[in-house]
Amino acid sequence: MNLTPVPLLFEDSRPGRRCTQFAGADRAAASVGLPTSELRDTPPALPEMAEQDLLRHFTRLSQKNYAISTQFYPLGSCTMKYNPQVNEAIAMQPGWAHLHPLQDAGEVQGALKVMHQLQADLAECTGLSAVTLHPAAGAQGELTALMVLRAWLADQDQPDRRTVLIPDSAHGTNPASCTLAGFEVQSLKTGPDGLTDMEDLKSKLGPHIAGLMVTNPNTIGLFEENIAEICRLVHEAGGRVYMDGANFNAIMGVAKPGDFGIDMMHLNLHKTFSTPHGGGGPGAGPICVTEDLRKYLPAPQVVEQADGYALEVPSHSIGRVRGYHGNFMVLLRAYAYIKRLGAEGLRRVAENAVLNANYLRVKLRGHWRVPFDGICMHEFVARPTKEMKAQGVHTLDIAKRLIELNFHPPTVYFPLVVSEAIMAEPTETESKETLDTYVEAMIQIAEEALRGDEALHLAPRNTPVSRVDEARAVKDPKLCFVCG
Amino acid sequence: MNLTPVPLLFEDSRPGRRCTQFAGADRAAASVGLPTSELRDTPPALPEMAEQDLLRHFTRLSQKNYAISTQFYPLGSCTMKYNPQVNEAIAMQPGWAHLHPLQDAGEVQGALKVMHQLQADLAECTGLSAVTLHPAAGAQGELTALMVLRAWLADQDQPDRRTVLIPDSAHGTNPASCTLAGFEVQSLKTGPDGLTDMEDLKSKLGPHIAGLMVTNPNTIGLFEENIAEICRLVHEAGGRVYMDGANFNAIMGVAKPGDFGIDMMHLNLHKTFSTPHGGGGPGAGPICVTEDLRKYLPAPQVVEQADGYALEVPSHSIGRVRGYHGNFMVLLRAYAYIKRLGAEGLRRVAENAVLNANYLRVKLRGHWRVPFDGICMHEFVARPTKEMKAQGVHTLDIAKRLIELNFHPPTVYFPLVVSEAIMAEPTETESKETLDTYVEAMIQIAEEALRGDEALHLAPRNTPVSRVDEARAVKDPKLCFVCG
Amino acid sequence: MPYIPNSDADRAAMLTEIGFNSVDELFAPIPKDIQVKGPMAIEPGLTELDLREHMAELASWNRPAGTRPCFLGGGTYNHDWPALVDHLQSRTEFLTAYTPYQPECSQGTLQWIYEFQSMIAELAGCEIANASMYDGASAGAEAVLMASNIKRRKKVVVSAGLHPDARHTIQTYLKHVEIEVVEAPLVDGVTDWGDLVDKDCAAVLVQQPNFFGVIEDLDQLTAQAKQADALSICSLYPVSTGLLRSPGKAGVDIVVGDGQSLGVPMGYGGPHFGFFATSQKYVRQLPGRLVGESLDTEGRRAYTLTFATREQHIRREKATSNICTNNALIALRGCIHMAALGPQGIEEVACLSRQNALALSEALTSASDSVQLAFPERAFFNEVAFRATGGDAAVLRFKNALAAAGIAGVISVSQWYADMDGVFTLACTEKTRPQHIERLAQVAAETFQMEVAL
Amino acid sequence: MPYIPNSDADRAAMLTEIGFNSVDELFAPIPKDIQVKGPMAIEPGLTELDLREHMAELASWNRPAGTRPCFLGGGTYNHDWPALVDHLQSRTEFLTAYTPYQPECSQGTLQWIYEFQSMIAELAGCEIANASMYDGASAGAEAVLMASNIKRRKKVVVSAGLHPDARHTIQTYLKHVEIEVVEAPLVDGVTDWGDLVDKDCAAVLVQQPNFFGVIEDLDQLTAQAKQADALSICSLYPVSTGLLRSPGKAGVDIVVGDGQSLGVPMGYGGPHFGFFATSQKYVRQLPGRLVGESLDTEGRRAYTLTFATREQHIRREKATSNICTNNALIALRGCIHMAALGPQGIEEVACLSRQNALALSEALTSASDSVQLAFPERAFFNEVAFRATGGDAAVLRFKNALAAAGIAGVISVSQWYADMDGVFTLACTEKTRPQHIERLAQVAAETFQMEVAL
Ligand SMILES: Cc1ncc(COP(=O)(O)O)c(C=O)c1O
Ligand SMILES: Cc1ncc(COP(=O)(O)O)c(C=O)c1O
Repeated sequence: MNLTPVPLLFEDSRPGRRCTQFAGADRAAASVGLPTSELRDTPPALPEMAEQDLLRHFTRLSQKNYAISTQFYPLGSCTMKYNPQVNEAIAMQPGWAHLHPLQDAGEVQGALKVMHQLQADLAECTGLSAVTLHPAAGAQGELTALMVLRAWLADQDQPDRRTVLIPDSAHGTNPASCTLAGFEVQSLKTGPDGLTDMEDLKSKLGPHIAGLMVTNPNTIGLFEENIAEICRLVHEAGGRVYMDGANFNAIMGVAKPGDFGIDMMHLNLHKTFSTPHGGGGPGAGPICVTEDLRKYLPAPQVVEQADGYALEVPSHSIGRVRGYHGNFMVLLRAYAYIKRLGAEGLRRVAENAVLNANYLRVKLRGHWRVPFDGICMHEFVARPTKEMKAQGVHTLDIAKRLIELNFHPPTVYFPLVVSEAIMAEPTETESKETLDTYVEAMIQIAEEALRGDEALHLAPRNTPVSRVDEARAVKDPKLCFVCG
Repeated sequence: MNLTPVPLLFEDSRPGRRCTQFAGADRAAASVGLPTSELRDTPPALPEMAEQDLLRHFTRLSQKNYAISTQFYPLGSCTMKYNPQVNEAIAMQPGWAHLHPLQDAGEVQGALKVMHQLQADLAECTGLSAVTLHPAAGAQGELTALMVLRAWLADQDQPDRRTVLIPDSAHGTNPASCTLAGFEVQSLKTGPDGLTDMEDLKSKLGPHIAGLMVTNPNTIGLFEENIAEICRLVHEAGGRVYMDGANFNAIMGVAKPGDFGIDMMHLNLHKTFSTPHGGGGPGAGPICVTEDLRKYLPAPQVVEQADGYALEVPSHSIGRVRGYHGNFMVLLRAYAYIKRLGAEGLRRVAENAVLNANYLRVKLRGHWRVPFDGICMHEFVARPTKEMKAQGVHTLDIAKRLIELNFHPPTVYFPLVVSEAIMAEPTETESKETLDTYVEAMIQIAEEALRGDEALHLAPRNTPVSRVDEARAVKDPKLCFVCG
Repeated sequence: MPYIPNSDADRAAMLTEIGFNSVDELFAPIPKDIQVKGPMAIEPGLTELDLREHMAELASWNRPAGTRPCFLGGGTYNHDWPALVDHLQSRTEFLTAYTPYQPECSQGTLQWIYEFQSMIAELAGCEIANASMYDGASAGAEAVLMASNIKRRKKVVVSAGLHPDARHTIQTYLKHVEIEVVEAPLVDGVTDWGDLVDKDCAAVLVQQPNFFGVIEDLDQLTAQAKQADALSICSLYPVSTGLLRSPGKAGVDIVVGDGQSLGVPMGYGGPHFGFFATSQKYVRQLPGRLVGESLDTEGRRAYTLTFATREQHIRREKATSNICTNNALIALRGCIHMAALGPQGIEEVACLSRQNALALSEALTSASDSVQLAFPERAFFNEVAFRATGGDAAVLRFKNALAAAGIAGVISVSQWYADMDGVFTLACTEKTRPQHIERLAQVAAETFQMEVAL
Repeated sequence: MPYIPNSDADRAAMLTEIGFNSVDELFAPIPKDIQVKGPMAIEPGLTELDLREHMAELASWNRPAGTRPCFLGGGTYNHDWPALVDHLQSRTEFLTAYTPYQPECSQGTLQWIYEFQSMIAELAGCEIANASMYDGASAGAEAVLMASNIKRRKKVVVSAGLHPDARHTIQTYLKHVEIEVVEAPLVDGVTDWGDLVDKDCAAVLVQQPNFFGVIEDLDQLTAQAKQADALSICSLYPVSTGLLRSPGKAGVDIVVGDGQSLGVPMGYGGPHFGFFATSQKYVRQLPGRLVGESLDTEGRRAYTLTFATREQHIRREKATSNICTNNALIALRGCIHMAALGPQGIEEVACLSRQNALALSEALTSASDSVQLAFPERAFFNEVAFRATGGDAAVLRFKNALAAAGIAGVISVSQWYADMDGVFTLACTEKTRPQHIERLAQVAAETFQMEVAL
């Protein structure tokens, strides 16, 4: 880590410094005929930096990050796997990067082929035959699917079915998407086994039910063993079942949601399919639905026609949820990923993801409390023991100490159904040795926690900054330089 | 800096781990017809690593380096300037990177055009009309030129002129190249003004003299003011003058060596012309010579003919000193650099390099001993004061303390004519602010040195390793893993 | 197996250590009857070499617009960016870190987002900006939703000059939360608000410059908003701020847009990034991630995600938006690009784009009497709407002739605006060259010549 | 000004601070009469965009061999490398650091060089290897120089099967230090030492496989060296060690070669990297940089440049070589590439290259009676020498026909070997595809068919 503070661009800015220049600009000539009311006096006060100083600025900033390429990064629910370099090299090729979205289909057959095949491959992976690549991320996939559900309900003359059941362990995007789609959320309890409480589910089904959103494997890392039954019940009640596929890494090639009764689901290509999303995105959240729902999918779909591939708007499309045709450059990488792995490789992903997670779980269960301690899928949730809590040790302390020990921490305080949750997802791209070092660190931390070691409260001490005052950031908001 | 040790590849190797694979290999089929005596039993014991672990390995190693992109790097005599990113992007294009050296000229006209124009531009920069781009680096340029000199002497029927005069401030490659070219070296004294001692020179000229190698500006950072006279004297004595052009950054566009009597010189494209040479190379050391020496240049030259550009072997060529046509991909970047800067930009390089060096010199002269304290060119040499030495502080300590303060140190203990030399070359690509931070650090260190601060002897303490036992590396040599 | 480090031996050792005999046992929680039987119907994997060659083959089926004279616009422009952007984005510490939840080991990401927010706010002329949205279209939808939440009103008026995709996105988003979207028509190329904006209205939205390249009157927009106590929203082509005023400075309440023009490859339409800027006072209604400055325990400046209580992971169904993953890595490109441009650079890009568009309009209207400016009274920026007297059929012929000449261009607008037969747009950037324009005019002269002859 | 951060204002401020009025004053030490008067005759600078377009234009004048079926060899082969190599090399902490003089802030470079040395030593079958040389040719010259220094003898015997550039380089290097270079001829494609190797001889050098692709007998080489108490030197195509024994294991004293085949773009011939491996006992005679393992003051493992007393910056005219800048950044590619291949990968590359060469020789000799193996009795590796009965004229026609078919291939050897009219070589790698070979054979059939008809 680079411990030296890096001034803000604005602080390093000096009048007259230049990086990118273009020849031939002439403000007077450009202004001819423009309404003076809309013309500005001085250009925007962007920072003025020289090229090499910019390179240093951002290079130095990069040295203040943990990343998959530098650290074990078991951020649960996020599937932080290796992002293949070859896909980056492919995506840089002008044949992809320089396609304009409004070029005629005849000029972009390669791109359409990629999308068409990806639709087919995702359909095969999920057992759901109709796929749209349109949504920009998982959350938008959820929203899109819920809109499809609205459209379907309307066509069933059931517009008043407005309640969507969501387990309390679900990711926040599920209920948030419901609201945006005009649904009301009713929460389902997680049973003592970490699975959806079937009695609770049954009691909540009824004619007001539009459907159910289920995450499978769920956010505790457990496979919903009753999933077929759950789907049957919801269908019987006249609803449809949506599966949040953020955790698809665990079951790819092993079980197909379409086979166990799922009607709709999204995939996070930026998780399961390894596309980079540095700093928080971009993603792609294709949704896969049963054939009867295909006609509602958003515009556009890629279809194969006599004269090649083409874009087509489904007959009853819910419309668009974004510009153009989806995050194509993300789709491209996911396509390349699938091509590289093939059917066998994709199944191996799941196998190794699950093995790695169980390896961690079993190695750590004697040291940490693992509330639902059966076989897990791709991730598992642990938490500090009572004895540790008695020493005043919180999950936050664990996370910070892990940082100090050179690991990116797991997801913490999620799912909400486990207090002080520590949710670790190693992914299949980590070696046994890396897992072992993590196990060692977690055992060390467990011992420190039992001792109430001060180190846990002071950590991290070897990072560019120590713990950050988040309250202050709200009380005295500084959200950008000029206004700060 | 990444302080965490990174195991050797071999230590992280595990049987069966794979990164790059190719389909269809069949050892039995491949072995058919091969002499069994030459077949090996088991493949070479290269490390076995997975792709993502390799990425981490090298990424983490990279975090243990200072580089131009992360630090001020005033390594004197090395012209560590910004290496433009655009040149890297250009060089990656398949139209350059995938050219085979034995393709017909008709298939590589773009490459030959680049080389032809570069020959012309370097001739224009140096005032020496005949250029070869062949040599792989500065030292090889020297050697090549000295062989040209041998060939010329032979043609003059003066084969016995075997002595080359070299100032004692010269870079080690100069005498080493002389030996390789079959010359004997006679050393010239540096006068009290830091320049070649004219009397010493005159006294050493004679019929045994093949020539003189002069570095201008010299390694003390001073322009040899008597250079025209020096050249005249050597010519009069029947010798030729070679200029080591490693320091050409200082005078580019300001003075042309051909104009002041130089017969031959090399340019370090990896210094003056900004091509990256991470870890110690690659370079390119074109030599520029007077027209009468053109016929001796090594193979090949690029010439323009009626039907395009072609490679040609000069009539009296000394032969080859390497494979193919030179370090083309380095030449390409140098060409792009010249194109980007143009005549005016190239001169600005020199102006700013000299300004930056003098800025440092004047700012530091009150704190450090600057033995030759006139106007310097692109670099200057300082050293600890007597008072500092009395405190037991050596230049090595200064260097190590600079590392601790986040600077790459200047070149130290060179040139040999200044004991405890600290030779700083800021280059033109550093901003005033960067120079100011360096001045501040050097003043702080000067104060510490006067106090005999312990910090100077302990430094650096914030690096992956502290001072390294170099004697041990020789006494108990471990030069590679398997044999270690 | 590609991308999986552990060997069979490693797997066996791990299984033994944790007391299992096979990986299959680990899938026991998945009922056998819903486990797949055979392998999936997906082709076998390729080696890296074979993959690269396969992808090169597919890429060769494309005819990228950006590597030849390109006059395509419609919200995505063939702008240039320095090599620095590609290089820095490729640094895996940026590329492969996720949302900076843990500030101590994410200061790199957090600081650049803070810088990004600051520069976006500057271009928008607003006090604050967020860490990015998916794209311009969805940012527009989020903006009207936010306005509706603030104003607690169920109607918005949207200019017909807004990019069709963005309009359609707004319609889709608002339909299910029962907000009425009223479209203000274009009259002679600019938005005519008429008396559509009333007290039921939460927001008024215009695009600057609009889909036809025409510069809208932002004072009209803010006046309309003010009289109805609605919020004004501008969907901004950010490059235009090199020459035109920042909407926030004109009093616009929310400024959104697509950042593609700021250093992002056209990439067949995505991922680009959306941006979202507004006033400090609306911070709690803002969608998306936000980075703020604070202090660490030792009083050092430190950046952190902030105002998370707006977001889905805390607020769940009451969140201001459902967005989680955003488009950070693309926003990083925007961040580096804006800093590389600086004030003078962005002015140069804006001026050149406009200068070239002027030259284009001149050249094309001189090339043939059958092509005229669609809105001769209006000022355009870098994109120009023309009308071919021969109607859409003539436009199609022109487009095909351009394609044959290796030029990418011509967006026929009647696919979205049924009453605009024969209208098409062409766009310029700093990459447009005089010889591109000449060539285009020549093709126009030839095509429309033939037309007359037909 | 590109690449110069300081503005005019900065410069003015700096000048004032140090007491000068103008930059010109700083050039006072350069006598006025030797300062240039006007600007140089070099074209004005281009913006980055213009530069990129200019370079793309020039690149379009080239027809790169590596992006189409390529059978060109002759020391440079169209091998593949993983994307990882390009990416990691582009990290500026590697790209823009120089020679690791300061070990504390150069452990990254030092460790990879140590790893590089170790892997090269493994492929070479030697105890030690250095940090890189310029290329294979100059490494060969340095090897014979080193041998001559060790043996204090003034003659070396070099196989005529050594790459012509390497042979010429040796001749050039040795001429001036008055070492005699004797060439051992090829007989039927392999080196015939005859009785050339005697007690005056410092070194015996062979290339494995040789320039004609033929596998040489290393036992012969070492036997020749042994009987004369000379050093044996092998110039090695490193990829061949995936299948063939490492020369060091055969007792060869010095193993050098060109590393282009280990992840380096052909790049019109450079920069590649040279490698240099030998026995520990010769360490003090070794040319070039060397990294060794040591400890720091706290007993931690640390790497450092070592045995610097061999080098020019210390030993000056008595140095073992004049090399200073080497080819580190390219060697880094080799380092990453070797690690990416691992034992199995290098075996795969070797096998595929050989398998493809077998298929090629089969296909070409079947295509026409007018083409035969030049050395039918000899075993080749990945490169094959053929003889066209029609002589060089026929070879030229074949080459041109291949070029017309988009295939890069055919090195006509008579330019270096005057007595070899009609002999040409073709090479394969793991990138050679059956359809490339088919197509080549087809062209051969057509060309040589015509021949017969002529
Ligand atoms: C379980 C789960 N559901 C949904 C999402 C939302 O996906 P996205 O962030 O791609 O919008 C996430 C991602 O964080 C998730 O972990
Ligand atoms: C003054 C001087 N001369 C010659 C050289 C040798 O050049 P190269 O390292 O390119 O062989 C150098 C470089 O270090 C140098 O500084």
